[in-house]
Amino acid sequence: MSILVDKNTRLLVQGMTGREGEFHTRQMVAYGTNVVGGVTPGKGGGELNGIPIFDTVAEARRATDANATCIFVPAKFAKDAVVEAVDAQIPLIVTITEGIPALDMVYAVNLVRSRGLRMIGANCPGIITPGECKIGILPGEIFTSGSVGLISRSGTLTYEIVDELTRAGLGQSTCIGIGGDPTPGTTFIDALPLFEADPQTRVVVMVGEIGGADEEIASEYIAKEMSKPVIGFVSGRTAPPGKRMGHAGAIVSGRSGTAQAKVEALLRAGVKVADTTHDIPALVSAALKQEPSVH
Amino acid sequence: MSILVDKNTRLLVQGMTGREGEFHTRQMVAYGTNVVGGVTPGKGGGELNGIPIFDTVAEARRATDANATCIFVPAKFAKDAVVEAVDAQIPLIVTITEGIPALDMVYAVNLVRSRGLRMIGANCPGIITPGECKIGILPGEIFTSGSVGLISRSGTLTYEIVDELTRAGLGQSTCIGIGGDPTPGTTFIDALPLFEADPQTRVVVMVGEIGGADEEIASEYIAKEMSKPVIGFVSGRTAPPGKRMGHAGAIVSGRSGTAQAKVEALLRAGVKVADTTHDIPALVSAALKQEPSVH
Amino acid sequence: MKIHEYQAKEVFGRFGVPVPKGMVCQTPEKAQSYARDLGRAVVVKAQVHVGGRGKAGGVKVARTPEEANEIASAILGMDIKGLSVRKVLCEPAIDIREEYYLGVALDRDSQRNTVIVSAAGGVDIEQVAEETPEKIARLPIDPLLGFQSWHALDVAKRGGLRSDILPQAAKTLRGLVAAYLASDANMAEINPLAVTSDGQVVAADGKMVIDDNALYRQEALQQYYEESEEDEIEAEAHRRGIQYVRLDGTVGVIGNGAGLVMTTLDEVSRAGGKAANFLDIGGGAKAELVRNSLEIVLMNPQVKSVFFNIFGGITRGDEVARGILQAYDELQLSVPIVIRLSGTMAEEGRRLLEGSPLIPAATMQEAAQKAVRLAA
Amino acid sequence: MKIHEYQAKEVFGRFGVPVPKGMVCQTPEKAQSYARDLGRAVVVKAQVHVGGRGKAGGVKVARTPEEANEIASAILGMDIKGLSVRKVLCEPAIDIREEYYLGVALDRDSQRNTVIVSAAGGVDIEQVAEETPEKIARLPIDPLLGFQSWHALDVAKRGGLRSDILPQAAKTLRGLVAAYLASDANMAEINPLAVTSDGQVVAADGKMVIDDNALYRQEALQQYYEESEEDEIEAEAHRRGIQYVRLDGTVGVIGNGAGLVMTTLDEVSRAGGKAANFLDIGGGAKAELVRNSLEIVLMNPQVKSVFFNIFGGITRGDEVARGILQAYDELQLSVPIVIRLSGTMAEEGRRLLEGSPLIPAATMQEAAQKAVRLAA
Repeated sequence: MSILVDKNTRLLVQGMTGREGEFHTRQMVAYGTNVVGGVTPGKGGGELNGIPIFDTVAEARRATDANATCIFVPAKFAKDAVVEAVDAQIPLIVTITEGIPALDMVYAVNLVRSRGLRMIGANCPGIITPGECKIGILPGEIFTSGSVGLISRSGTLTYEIVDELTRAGLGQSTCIGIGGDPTPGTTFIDALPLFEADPQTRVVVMVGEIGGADEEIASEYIAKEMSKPVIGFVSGRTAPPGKRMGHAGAIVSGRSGTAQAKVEALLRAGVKVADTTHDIPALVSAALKQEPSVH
Repeated sequence: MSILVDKNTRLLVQGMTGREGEFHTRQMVAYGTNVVGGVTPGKGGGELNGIPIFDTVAEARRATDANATCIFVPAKFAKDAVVEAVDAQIPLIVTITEGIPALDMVYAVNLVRSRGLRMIGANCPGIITPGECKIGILPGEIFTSGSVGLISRSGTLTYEIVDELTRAGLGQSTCIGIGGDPTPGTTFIDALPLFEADPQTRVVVMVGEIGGADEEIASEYIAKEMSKPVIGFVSGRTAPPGKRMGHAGAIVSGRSGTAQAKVEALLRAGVKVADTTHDIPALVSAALKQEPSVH
Repeated sequence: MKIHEYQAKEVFGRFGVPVPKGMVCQTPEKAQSYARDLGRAVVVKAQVHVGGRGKAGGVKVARTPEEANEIASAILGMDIKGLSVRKVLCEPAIDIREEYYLGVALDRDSQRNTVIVSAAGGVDIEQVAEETPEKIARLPIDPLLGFQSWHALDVAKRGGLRSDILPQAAKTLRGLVAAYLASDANMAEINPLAVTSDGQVVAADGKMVIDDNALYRQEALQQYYEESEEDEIEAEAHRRGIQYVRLDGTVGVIGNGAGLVMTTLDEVSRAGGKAANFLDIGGGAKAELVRNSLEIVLMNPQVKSVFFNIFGGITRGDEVARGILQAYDELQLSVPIVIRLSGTMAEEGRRLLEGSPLIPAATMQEAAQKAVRLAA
Repeated sequence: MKIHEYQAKEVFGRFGVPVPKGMVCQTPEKAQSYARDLGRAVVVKAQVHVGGRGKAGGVKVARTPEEANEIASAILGMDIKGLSVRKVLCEPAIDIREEYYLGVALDRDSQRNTVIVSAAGGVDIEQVAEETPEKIARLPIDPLLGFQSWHALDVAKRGGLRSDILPQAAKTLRGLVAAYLASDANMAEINPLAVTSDGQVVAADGKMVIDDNALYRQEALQQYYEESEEDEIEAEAHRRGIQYVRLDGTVGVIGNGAGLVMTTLDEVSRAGGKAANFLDIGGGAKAELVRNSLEIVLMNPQVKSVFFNIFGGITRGDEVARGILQAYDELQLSVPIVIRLSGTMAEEGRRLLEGSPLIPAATMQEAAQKAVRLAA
């Protein structure tokens, strides 16, 4: 078991014929992801690396019965790409594109939620269930199957942590990069219940950063609802207020969104918070040992 | 029992301070409807005939916990009134206003449905559960409580039929005027399942007219799903094609929407169709006698 | 409100639909000079609010300016299904390689505006829908999302349009839908959308029906209104704000509520007669409106008797009675009037009418029989 | 992107928000002539991208044209929290009866643009939110419905605004939200919305922050860009398309991925040092970008050592190594560089760097310690 993606995932790639889209589609296929089609308006009927191209998501869905889509289209067209995927009722929409205007994503995220669908991202590395399915740009080779669920607001930091976990023999159930935008389609509290319900996942690693109150909201949820142990990490402890640290969402505004407040909230919720990424594997191992065998 | 409205209905009136709104609010109160508030922007804080006025539906709902609204605002503002009611999550929206642009109602009806709410109308006389609650402009005095459920696309024709039913000693559970617009918020097949499920209703009278295919669609539903007897009537048998007969929705276009096609569809579904309104009470009585005591 | 082909094309053109550069002509001379300026064959088309003008001889190609004059002469003033042709539209004759159908209309079943595309254009789309439904693609527009680029592409492709024409057709379709929405239309169609021998698409015909309820906010289209009226009595009723439809029988019908009036027409028919009109005085009518309504009905010389059918809900029987009596005072009434009054204040109404020449009836059915007998 | 008060008011005014008729002045003479033409008291306000200018003496009332000259002289060139004042906004001084707060901002928790209204205007709204949250009304805008008249009325009323001011305030609020949405803002506020002694509302101050990601479609606002830059190195980095934030330490930091770079700053701090900047080369960086990044970091004279932290996913270790070597060839490098390369092609990268003066480190933590020691 795992969450959201697995061997049964049938993926479309919107923007597959672009440079990024083509490169990462090849990587996904190489990883074993079942990419059933690409969508590029005006190029329908053709194919690329053996994958059929369709003019619209609706057409692609009718032809392939896809149940997920990965969006690589330029920021300018990303909102429309999401709306098109929603319109075709694709249950899982993974938006990799970064630099999308915030108002576009506010619209898209609210639309996705209103239709009972799910989006991961935008501005995210994607999602992977090691050995089964990878959607996005994550470097597949560092992941290995196991019992650690991971949710992270950061891409490279995720790779850093996963690399350490894998080296320590701690495989992963599913890893989700929720992305660095201010209004991500999937937030921590959207993902935590899925890990809680997933039999394969025995411990969850949650990688936060400055900005917003996602970690604080997640802390409340963890304290109330999570029986599985959660290990936390928050980056940006030394970031000054008012400065956007790369991610559109990584900014301390006034008194809110500091790393300190997040760490405190997590600690209050019983989360073990790592000081450096290097400490995470040990905390995970300890949590796995203490984990009660029966709930 | 009854459907949609009863003694627990707490009604708002949007446009209560207009001429029509004020007159019919008084009639509704006189009938026993629990009118808990009126909404007129800019007149909030005041009251009319002892009923408090609010500036917005949201404010009115917070203050009164209303669960239904009746819209009397002019056609120009009717779409906004419906959207405002949807936004305040009023579960039942009864739109009396006639002459609303079709595109406005297409938007409103789709919005209402997408939010899981219900609208009756527009361009309708309203809904009544005799002795409990009347919403709209129906003349309350001709209705009496009983076991006949009635759904009708026409107002005055409903009164005509109800008057005959009441005189024949055949009271009504709930009567719904779904209105004469091309895209009504509640169609026959929206209302039929409610009557089927309502213990008080033992027979349903369905009053159709030319235009559209609501009666044909309802016929399919009746044949498949209705265990209770249905009596039908269709007006406009002599209406020529291409002429709009008063109601925006009452028009035979090309080969579709004729009274004849509707009557045939109803007959095929096992509905007894009355030739004149005068025959309806006898058909209802007969159906009540033949009605199996156990399903 | 139906608008003419040339008017629909004016609107379509504003929304990016490719339309021929034509000219509306009210005289043969104008048609001739248009053809002369153009310097090539022209098509001359009758502008009437009715289908089948082609079969009736209302559409012809002229190879020379003189021929354009002759054809326009023949078509102007022609009677097509009872309507007199007052204008022709002259356009460059085009070399058509293929004909497609593009349309959008309010679909009552899906409760959405629905786009319809077919590669089988140039013929009656209802017939195509009936005989070869697989040749038609539909797409109901979600009003919360709008009609987007992918919708246009998807429905055009499903409609079987050639792939090299798809981008042009999809763009045209978006223009058509934009025109439809911005104009508060109930129906807009391009049939055919012609593909010329050099691979360009152009709207060879255009139709649009505007929602009467929305005319108040369609200032640009109101100018088309006058031309849309085909019946003088209907035009007059409209000016007075009365819902009136002229029919071809002899019993004038007046009632309150569309459904009741329609049923009244049916009752007249059951009694062996034929109604001369539909007239709904609506809810809560005052005496003045009743008087006006009677006047409108009697403008039709075919009317031999009048049948008033009132079931009072909001409408009060006494108010209706007063209106009829007022009409008696002011108008020269020579036709017999049968009246059936029920519901609110009906008794008071009946009392007011006592002693007048009005013929009372207890039920709709009885009244219908009396009115039909009197009209015979 | 932050824009100035006068710029925000220009935008607000276009959307129907009542704003004072002011003038931006870059010289005391211009301020004097504005005051002379106005013929009454004026307020002179420093235009800087920082809060608290009032307390810092950047806002003053002048009763005469001469006084306006003196005050403008004093404010122009003033240093407010490290920023130099280059423009003042002169406006008619107004007689304020009440001060309200109107604002709209992207609220991350509700994932919606959220309108905020309070009768407690004129002070820091965050402080009001903390100390007397009951004085603040919020309304998250459903993007599928938009911000409608009833929303404005409802939130203004809940915010405690006086009922006689409600219609004006609601209209102003709709204008503010329209300006916000049309400008792709993240935040827009009027604080205070002044109610004058004659009962009119006017935006006495205005703030707006524009979403950098949307600047490409905000042509009218791009002219404000130049003025929004406060740091030369940040401006240069932006021109080169590099994500760079200047900080006040001594260890230059370059990494790939925002989260990793932030963590790198934290590691520098844990090792007892302080980072001189944030610089994210993003995913899949080519050698050229690496070279440019190093150049940008070294523009800051405070930098005493550089810490490269690369975890290769899409970014390839060999490409990064080539970039650094290129920089070595082209730039005069005098500061020590510590590099930690992991992930994709890291070994190849490390091999390329062998023999160069770069200091390798096996982990982030080890690299941080080395870089901090070298910067000491």
